[in-house]
Amino acid sequence: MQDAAGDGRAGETASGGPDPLSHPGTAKAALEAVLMVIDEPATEEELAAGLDLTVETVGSLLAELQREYNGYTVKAPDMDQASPAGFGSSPRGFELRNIAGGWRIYSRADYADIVGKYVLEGQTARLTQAALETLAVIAYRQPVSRARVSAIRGVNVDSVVRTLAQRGLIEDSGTDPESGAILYRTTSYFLERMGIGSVAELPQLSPHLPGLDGIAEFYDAEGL
Amino acid sequence: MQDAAGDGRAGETASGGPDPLSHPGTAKAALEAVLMVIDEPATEEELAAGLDLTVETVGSLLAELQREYNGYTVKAPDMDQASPAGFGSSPRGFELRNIAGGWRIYSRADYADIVGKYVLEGQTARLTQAALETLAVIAYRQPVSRARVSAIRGVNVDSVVRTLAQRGLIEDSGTDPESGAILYRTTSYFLERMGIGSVAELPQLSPHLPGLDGIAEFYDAEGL
Amino acid sequence: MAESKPGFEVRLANFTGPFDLLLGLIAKHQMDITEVAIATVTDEFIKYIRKLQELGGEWTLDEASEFLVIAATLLDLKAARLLPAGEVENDEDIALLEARDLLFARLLQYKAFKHVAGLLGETLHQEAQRFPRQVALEEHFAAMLPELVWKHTPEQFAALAGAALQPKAPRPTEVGLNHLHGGNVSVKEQAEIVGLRLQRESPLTFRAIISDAESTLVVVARFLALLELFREKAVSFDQLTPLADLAVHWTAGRRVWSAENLSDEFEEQL
Repeated sequence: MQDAAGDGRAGETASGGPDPLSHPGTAKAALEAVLMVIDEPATEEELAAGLDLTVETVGSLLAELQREYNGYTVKAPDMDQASPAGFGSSPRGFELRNIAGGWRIYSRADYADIVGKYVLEGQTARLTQAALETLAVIAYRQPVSRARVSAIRGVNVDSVVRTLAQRGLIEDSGTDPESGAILYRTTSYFLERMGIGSVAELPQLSPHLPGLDGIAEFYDAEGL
Repeated sequence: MQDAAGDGRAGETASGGPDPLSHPGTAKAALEAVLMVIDEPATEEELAAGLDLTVETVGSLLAELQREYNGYTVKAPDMDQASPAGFGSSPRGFELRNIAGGWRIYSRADYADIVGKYVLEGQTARLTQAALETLAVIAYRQPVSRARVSAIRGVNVDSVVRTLAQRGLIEDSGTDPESGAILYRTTSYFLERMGIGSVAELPQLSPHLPGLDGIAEFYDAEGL
Repeated sequence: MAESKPGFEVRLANFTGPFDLLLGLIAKHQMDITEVAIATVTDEFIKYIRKLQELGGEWTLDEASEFLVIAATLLDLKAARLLPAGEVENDEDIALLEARDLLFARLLQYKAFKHVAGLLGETLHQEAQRFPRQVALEEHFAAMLPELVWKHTPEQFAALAGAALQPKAPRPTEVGLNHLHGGNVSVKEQAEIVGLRLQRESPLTFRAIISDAESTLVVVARFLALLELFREKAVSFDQLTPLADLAVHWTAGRRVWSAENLSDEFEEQL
């Protein structure tokens, strides 16, 4: 971080040709360049390997980029006061997010209406209530068979499960050794769409189950 | 341009909700949001239409963004001296390019070696089974939308379709007049690799397969 | 949500299943799940199923049967309430208590999932405001990709296509759910059994008619079947004192009878 003040100058002299990445300014811009071409979230490890940097360095550069994109008016306390400009002060139109275990650039939500006019892909229809409920049961009970989801929802879920799989939100995760039933789990695409790093970040289910502490065990005992 | 100094503050207050684009800071960020996620280069006219701005305004905002991304150490002469930071001073890892009248953000050429190395890492010369099957479905059902291929394969095929397009095996062939979905077809490179002159030369599918027309209806009935 | 509206307009799309409907009814009466007035809710549940049946072209047998299972359980519970209060005397009573607890446990569990499903929906909607950068690889990078290794003959490729295009047979539902879900008990089928039995021997007590029922659900189905047969004037009942054995008489005479005659009626009703 103490090198931040020098970034500006380093960037300029580097513009003539590739500079060794040992210089933080260059490394940051190179990281930014890589973020421009990835089409799925990239982990810090992948980025570090590709850029020939340590995971720690990549982690702090990513945090720095994220802060730059989000904008700030006062200089960060660890920035050299002599820095002529710092990096940006108003939020950019895009943001860098760490979700589903990886980093990726997104347009900022504020501009959804405008961006939506240009982007056709990824604009999926909203899920029906039945699909959401099925997705919720799978997310919290995974890996889980259709029969068990169906028992919890009280209806047959075959066609809803098919739709969720086609949408890429759930996938097969093998078969139950006892019953031979296909088990389903959520995908990393589901995490991406939820904007979370793992299913552990889903809201807790238990507060919604008042006084039902024994129920899960009860159902488990029933072999569902 | 005289408003540039206020951009920072405007951007922050706007973060709570969508601000009218009449403010140049917001318009610039919205433009940036669009540029960051569009796949095909967009003309100034297209951008102006979606952003509800004049072509002139879009043109000067594009020039401003381009300059920001390219970096500068001295403040531009037309920038208010009171501006605490301006926008960036070192070149970013990406650049805004105007190619054949269309604008898009690319990774900066200076980092092509690093980006190229990153892209090639882990790339294989072979198609995965999922990619092969998806290609087969597209070859026999073309022109076909991704949603339809997903329905047939029972999984989300978005990323596989991207890979196939990247490999030059399939291409965009317009949009479905009803759904507006992008339709895909195989390319002449695909024919070349298959060693055939046209898709008509693809072997007939096994006669005891249920009629393909029937399949189409079956899947259409699923509402996909 | 629709539940809060007065009149509780019924459209199939309003409910994602029987639990949803049941929760809707409970909410409408501003009752706590744990102290639901079974009789009220049961009657309304049955009424709504009937209405849905009248409205619904999209109502599949599959969906209907799920509602029916819950309806049968509710009826069962309602019937139990009509018995003298409080005493748990035999296995049947215990089974009823278990059925009730299980129903409420499932209902509460469903309610929790319904609630988090709402949260997931909100999050998905919020997140859909952001679009990922997902652009095609710049041409000079795409050109660097290793040359594709392609080993498939057109025939192999066609075989692959054939397999991929083969409609996937719907995979069978794999786990027996009889202990929870109830088997697929058809009232029509039970009517057939009851009808034939009564034609052979009449009168029979209700106790005798259900003596070989393998589950509570079958008992309920046979009870419903008898009600239908009564409406068809195929049977009559007599009971000497309240709670005494119920005797069922076959009154349709010797005319050729089969459950097929009732089938339309049954299917519309349940």
